[in-house]
Amino acid sequence: MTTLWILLCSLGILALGAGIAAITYKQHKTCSWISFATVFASTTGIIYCAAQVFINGPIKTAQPLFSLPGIGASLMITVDALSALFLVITSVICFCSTLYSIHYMSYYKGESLLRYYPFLLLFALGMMGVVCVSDMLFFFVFWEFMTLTSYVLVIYERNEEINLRAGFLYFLLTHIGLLCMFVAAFLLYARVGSFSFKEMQNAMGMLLTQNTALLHLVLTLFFIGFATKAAALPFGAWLPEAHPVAPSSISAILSGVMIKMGVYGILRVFVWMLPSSHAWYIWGGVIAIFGIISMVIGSLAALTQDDNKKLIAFSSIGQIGYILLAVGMGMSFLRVAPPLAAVAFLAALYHLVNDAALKALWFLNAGSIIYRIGTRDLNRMGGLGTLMPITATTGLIACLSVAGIPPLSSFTSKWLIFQSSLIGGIDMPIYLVFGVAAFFMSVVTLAYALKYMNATFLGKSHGEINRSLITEVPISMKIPQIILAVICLGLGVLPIMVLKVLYPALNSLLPFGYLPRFTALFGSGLTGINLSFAGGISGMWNPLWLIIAAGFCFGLGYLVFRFSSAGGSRVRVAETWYGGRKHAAGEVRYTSLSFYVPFKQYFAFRVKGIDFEGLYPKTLHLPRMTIPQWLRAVLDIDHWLYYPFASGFVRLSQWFSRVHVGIPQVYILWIIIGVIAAIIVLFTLPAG
Amino acid sequence: MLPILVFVVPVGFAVLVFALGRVHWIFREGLALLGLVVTFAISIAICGRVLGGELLTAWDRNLYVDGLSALMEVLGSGMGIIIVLYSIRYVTRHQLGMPLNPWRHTYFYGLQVLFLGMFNWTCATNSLIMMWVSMEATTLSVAFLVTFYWQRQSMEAGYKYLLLVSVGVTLALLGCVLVYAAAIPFLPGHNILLLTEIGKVTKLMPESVVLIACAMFVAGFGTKAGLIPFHAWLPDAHAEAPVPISALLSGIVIKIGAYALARTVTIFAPSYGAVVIFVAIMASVSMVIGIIMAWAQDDLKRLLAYHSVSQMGYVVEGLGLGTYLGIYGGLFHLVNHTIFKGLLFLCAGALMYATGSRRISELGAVTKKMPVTAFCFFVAAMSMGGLPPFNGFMSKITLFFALADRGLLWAAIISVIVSFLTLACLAHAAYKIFWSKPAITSNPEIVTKKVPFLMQVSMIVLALFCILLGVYPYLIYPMLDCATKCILRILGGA
Amino acid sequence: MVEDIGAGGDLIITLYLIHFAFSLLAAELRNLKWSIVAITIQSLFLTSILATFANIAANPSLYWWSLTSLITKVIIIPLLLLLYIRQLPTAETRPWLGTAPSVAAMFILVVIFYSFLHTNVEFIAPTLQAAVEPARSNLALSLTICALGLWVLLLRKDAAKAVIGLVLLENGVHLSLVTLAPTLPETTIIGIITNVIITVWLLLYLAGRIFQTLGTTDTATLSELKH
Amino acid sequence: MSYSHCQRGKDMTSAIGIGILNLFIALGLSPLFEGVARKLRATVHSRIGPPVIQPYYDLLKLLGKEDIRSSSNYLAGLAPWACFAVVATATLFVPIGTGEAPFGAFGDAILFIYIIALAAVALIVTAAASENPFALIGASREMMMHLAVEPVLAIALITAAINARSFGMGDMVNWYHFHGPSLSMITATIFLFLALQAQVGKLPFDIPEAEQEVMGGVLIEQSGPQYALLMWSMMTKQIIFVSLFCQIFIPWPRTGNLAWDILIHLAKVLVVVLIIGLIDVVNPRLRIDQAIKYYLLLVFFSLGSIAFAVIGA
Repeated sequence: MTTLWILLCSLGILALGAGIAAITYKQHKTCSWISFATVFASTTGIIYCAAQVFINGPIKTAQPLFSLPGIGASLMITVDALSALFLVITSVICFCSTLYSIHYMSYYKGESLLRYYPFLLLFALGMMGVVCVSDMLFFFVFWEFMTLTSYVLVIYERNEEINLRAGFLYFLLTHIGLLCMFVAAFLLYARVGSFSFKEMQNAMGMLLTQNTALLHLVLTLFFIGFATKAAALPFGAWLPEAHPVAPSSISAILSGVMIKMGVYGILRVFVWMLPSSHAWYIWGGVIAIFGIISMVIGSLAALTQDDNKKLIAFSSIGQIGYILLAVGMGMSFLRVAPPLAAVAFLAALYHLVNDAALKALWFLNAGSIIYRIGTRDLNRMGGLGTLMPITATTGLIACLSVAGIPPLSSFTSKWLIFQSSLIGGIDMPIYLVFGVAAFFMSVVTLAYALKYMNATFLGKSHGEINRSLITEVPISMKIPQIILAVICLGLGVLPIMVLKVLYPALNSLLPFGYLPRFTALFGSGLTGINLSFAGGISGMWNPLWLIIAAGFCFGLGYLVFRFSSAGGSRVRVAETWYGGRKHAAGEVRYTSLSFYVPFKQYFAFRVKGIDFEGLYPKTLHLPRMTIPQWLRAVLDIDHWLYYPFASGFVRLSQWFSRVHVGIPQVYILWIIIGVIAAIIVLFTLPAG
Repeated sequence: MLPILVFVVPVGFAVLVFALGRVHWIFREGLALLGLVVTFAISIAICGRVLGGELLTAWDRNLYVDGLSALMEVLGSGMGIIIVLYSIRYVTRHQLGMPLNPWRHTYFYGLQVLFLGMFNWTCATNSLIMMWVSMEATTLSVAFLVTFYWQRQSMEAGYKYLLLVSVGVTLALLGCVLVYAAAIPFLPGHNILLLTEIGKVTKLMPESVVLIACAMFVAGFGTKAGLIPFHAWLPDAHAEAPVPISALLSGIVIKIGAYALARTVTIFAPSYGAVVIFVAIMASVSMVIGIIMAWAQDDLKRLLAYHSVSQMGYVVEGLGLGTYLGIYGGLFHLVNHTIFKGLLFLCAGALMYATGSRRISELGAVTKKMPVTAFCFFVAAMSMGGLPPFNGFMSKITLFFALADRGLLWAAIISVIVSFLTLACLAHAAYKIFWSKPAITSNPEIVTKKVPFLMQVSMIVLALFCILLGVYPYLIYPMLDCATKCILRILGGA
Repeated sequence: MVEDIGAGGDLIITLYLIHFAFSLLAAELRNLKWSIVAITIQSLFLTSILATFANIAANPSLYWWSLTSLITKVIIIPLLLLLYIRQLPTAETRPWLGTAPSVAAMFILVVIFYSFLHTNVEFIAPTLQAAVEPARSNLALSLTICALGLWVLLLRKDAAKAVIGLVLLENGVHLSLVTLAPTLPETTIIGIITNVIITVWLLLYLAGRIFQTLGTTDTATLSELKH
Repeated sequence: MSYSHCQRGKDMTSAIGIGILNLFIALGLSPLFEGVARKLRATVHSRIGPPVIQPYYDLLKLLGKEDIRSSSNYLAGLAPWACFAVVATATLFVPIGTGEAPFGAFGDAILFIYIIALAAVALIVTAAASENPFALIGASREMMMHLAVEPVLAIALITAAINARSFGMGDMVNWYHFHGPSLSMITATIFLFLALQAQVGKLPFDIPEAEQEVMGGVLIEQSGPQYALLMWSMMTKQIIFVSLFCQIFIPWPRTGNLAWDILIHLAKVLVVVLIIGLIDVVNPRLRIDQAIKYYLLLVFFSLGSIAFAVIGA
């Protein structure tokens, strides 16, 4: 019970902090630090609760905190290991983002913090609420809460019209998705008359036996909703527009946590809620297909971007593709080969965690660049590595992590995905193709990661950049990046530990009896994985020994260096050599535009006047939030009601007051007339 | 004894002031204030005893103090104290470019005290004719206060005030005579004049006479109360009199009319339904036309004056209903109007003191310089607009209910609409004065003087009362209840 | 007013007629001094009417009434008027209506008003006694004189003339008291009359000040405060 | 498969020993093979050519030379070193002569591919960190070659893995060794051989370094010990790929004896290197887009090998 209270407190303090922040938004520092303190407190609380959950099993509210008996909805808090996992991700990343914001927000001069910190905290609260509740209606409530607050944060820079448009696209699509989910929920609700997850589960069971078509309709609607939020293409068209325009600290949360909520929803509904049936198989295939689409298009589109945040945004789509692929595989394999399924699910969760960490890191990194350079255009950067070494290092770590370079994070997850897809693909060849595609895309991932790296930190600086002015970002912006970088490294170096944490989450997700023993899957090693599906070990991966070996080889290299310096070799920094010519710095540059041109052209084509680059439309036509003329006319009450009325009234009153001619005799006349009138009225009025 | 003291004491003090006023300011301001404080103390004592449930009578029941009288007396003398407090700095130091004239200030304070005396007499007396006499006396005693500045406009205003009110009130005298004459056959000689007695025999009187008398009363006392169309003197007098006197006029003087109506017309209400409707009509007309005219005003004081016309409509409407709820609401609104309208006028005075202008178009964006005034103004404005949690809301809501209860839905609706219009008008004015840049920027720096402490104190006291009565109406409930019961008792006697 | 009334009736009727005539004169005379004289005489006859009623109705208190009115209305008010008239121009400022039309209109109006009242006096007569002669005609007359006063107040621009109109009005009311409320205590009468005196005095003082400031007694010019 | 199991993780000492042996062979003998290739080129050009151990001399000379860098970026100093270290690490995950890679118990084919990728990353970072536009052009090309070629290697290994039902190098080797030639493996072998040329960066696919166009591309700013390390790692890479090819896709003949196996292996490697050198000599350089097109086609066809593997052929 106490744990529950700690949880509730750490959620409540966010709301409180939002209130205080809203009051003190005028004082930049106070507001920022209060918000940070709030998030810090809640983060500690959440982590404690999560630990409790992982050790002592799920937290449940005995009786609903608040209930609408009329419609059978009640606010039940249930935090199982899966929720706990998401809670931890959310709180940690929000913590980093808030800490980052303290200095970062000074970049937005003209804007009011009132539209930032309160909404940031409420946004975090909303996301935590989404994973905590076990009632569909309140799930939607928090979901909408999350969406609206994030919408406000996305359009933080209200003055640029493009931002508003992107925000509107986000608003529109997510709400269409929400609508679909609402319809689906009501279809289920119609069966059981309650919104609680358990009842929904029963409703699905009923549909499974009675009306399969309806069940698939429901699942389709749910999938559309969650896929929209998870930004799985083609539903995720909002993401590449919304992420770049939001402040980087927000982009970090959006792509680090919020889109993962879609995955959470899919896991909840399609795995946890949907009873064991052939529907798993079918929908696993569907989800995997959408995953592969997002992966391919997202990665290839990221390759073509010259806006650093847009590049990262597309990369999130690609990584979401990996996660969905894994989830889909898991669902497909679940009934035929539980070990494969378990590995796939664990891979999905693992990749989710990795991607959360590294995307947050990457966006913060991009934010630091924007903070210093003031532009998002990769063509206008370059050569910052020498000026901002720490940022460059964190950037490098982010890039290598997303590319899945061992021993950094997301190698293990990708490795697991390949293993399960390729080995599982022997029986379901479609996944073999998917696995190869995933493999290919991971190379593409490496390509765009390096493009970011080269265009930002390496190469020659753009002519506009005044290198003498640019220094390392403030410490409060460095620390979150370092924290996240360390997390990325740790997630990669200790796969067994991470898997041991993810295992209970998966256990809480799957029906009983579907999850093999941990050691049966990953062997009994503490440092390395010996992956084995039922028959024989099919893969080994031991970061510790890799590091030892690499260290040894570095030692060899060091010896060579010693040898060379013993041989009288000295280091000297000289001018860049342009084949004998002299060029001013920044005059001769290899811009990000030129990277991989021949390769990109294979994925660029033109359909009906729309340019596709990397299989994705180059310029998405953003809708404008427009009100039809007649509606505007109707809504403009001032125009047709107030102004005429007021002016008419004033004219009337002026006309009336002209009666006061000022001559005493006239006033006496009034009195006399008044008396006569009074008498007449009195005698004409009905008595009694 | 108290009923006599309550008006004899101020008269005595007035005489003292007149006698010694020129010697030293102590004998003007000091004596006046002292006199009012004493009077206030007496009225409080009276009030206490009346609430105790006894009726104070003297001079063979020619003086008869019941809850209503007590209420009016407390209200009058209390308001008087605040106004004198305000005047001390406003009138004495704020010369409007005139040489300091001890005689003038002497009679300024002397007449105020005298007026209070007459007012208390009006409230204390029980004789129909004497009530008329004392009322005329109050009219006269205020006349030279209106013309205080002796400039063209002030004299004009004073002339109109004197002439119109005298004529109107003379009509009321006719009404009194008629009622008196009609009461002769049914009452023993020495009782004929007593309102309390007349109230008992209204049924027996010939209807035509009663109706004509009622018309006369409404015309006469309505002139005093500033009901449309007898209000012509009111805006001029309010606008041109010195600010404390404006507050006095719309705070107390016009309330005498309402009081007289409550005493005279109300006693016919139960037996003659036509009277009720007639009064409701008159009141509605007043509130509607008053608010309409207020919208056109650029002169702040004139605007407030028209608002007084409109607000008196509420008071009279409530009193005319003759039901408990109606009379209660009317009296409550009477008290509230005294407070918030007085406060508004004092705020206008502070503005004039600080900026030397009372034209809304010349004022603007003075909130920074005079926050207290702004605060008070808004409190009063919202109170008059009938916004919770201010006192105006309490009384207005009561009135609406009373009207609806009595079946006069149209009147209720009109009252609600007018209440909204009032709020809108005041919000408009307040916005122009306190926030927007002045429409006519004569000089960049509008605020030239600082509002003195005494003036601020008196304003703040009233503002506090606005809020206090709003959030804790029970503070005044017993007095109102007692007063209402008294009126109803007279009616019940009928 | 031709039908027969009881003892002393004719005397009263004559007094009424003279009183009424002088009221008309007071209203119509253009020279203020003369109209003051007229109003004085009118008040004198009011006093005499009071005395006569005291005699007829054998109501001694009415003697006191006549005495007070003699002192106040015949002596004090005219004195006040004359006192302040001295600072003012003796010639009255042009009224709204010229002399001839004014006289004609007033005469017609008065006659109609009087006859109307006299025929259905019951309508306003609160008691039966008030509906019989001479009270009947007295009531009609007094109200007519009130109307006359109002007429003067309405149509005369001159400040002093307005005062005279007010006095006429008060006299009318006073006259009505004789029959309506003969039992009215002396104190109230004194109170009423004191009020009248003070009103008159204040008005005259104001008129004087206004004349000093504006150089005219034309109250129609007092129309700066409008709208 | 069972064979490899009983051997895997048997004893750490043998693993480390073989590992050191691998390192010695790969690092120590790679210049020799390079020298042989040069000799071959010379003979084809009908020149005498440098002595076979000329590459050793080159390395020594470079190590003694001054290290001129064009950027103060610390990555510029770190990356070549990292490149060398990574390539050296990679040698521990390929079987050279043995039935099992020395560190086969700690990483499988996928890891190996990623490590090779990391080597490419190191090279690209080296190029980009030397803020030279030519170097960046080279880096871009290097990445593109990687994009195009890596899948072929991957697909070949995946084919083997599918056949062996395991990604362990040893498992693949042993499976093919015992199972004997199979259609899928042969197709994979052919495609991998076609990819080998680009993997080791020889004509017609030495596009990233193309001296005539971009003056050494990625290596333009490199000099002294850094250049030496890069050269050395490239030669080593060549040996690694060739021995991977020989060991997994041509695992015969094999005696149980370690020394013999290594000798046989080296012989096979020599042959393959000579073939590569021959192709290198007689071919002109392709344009990058031609190369990409060529390899993307290769990728699509090589999917066939997987298909064969799935149907068990």
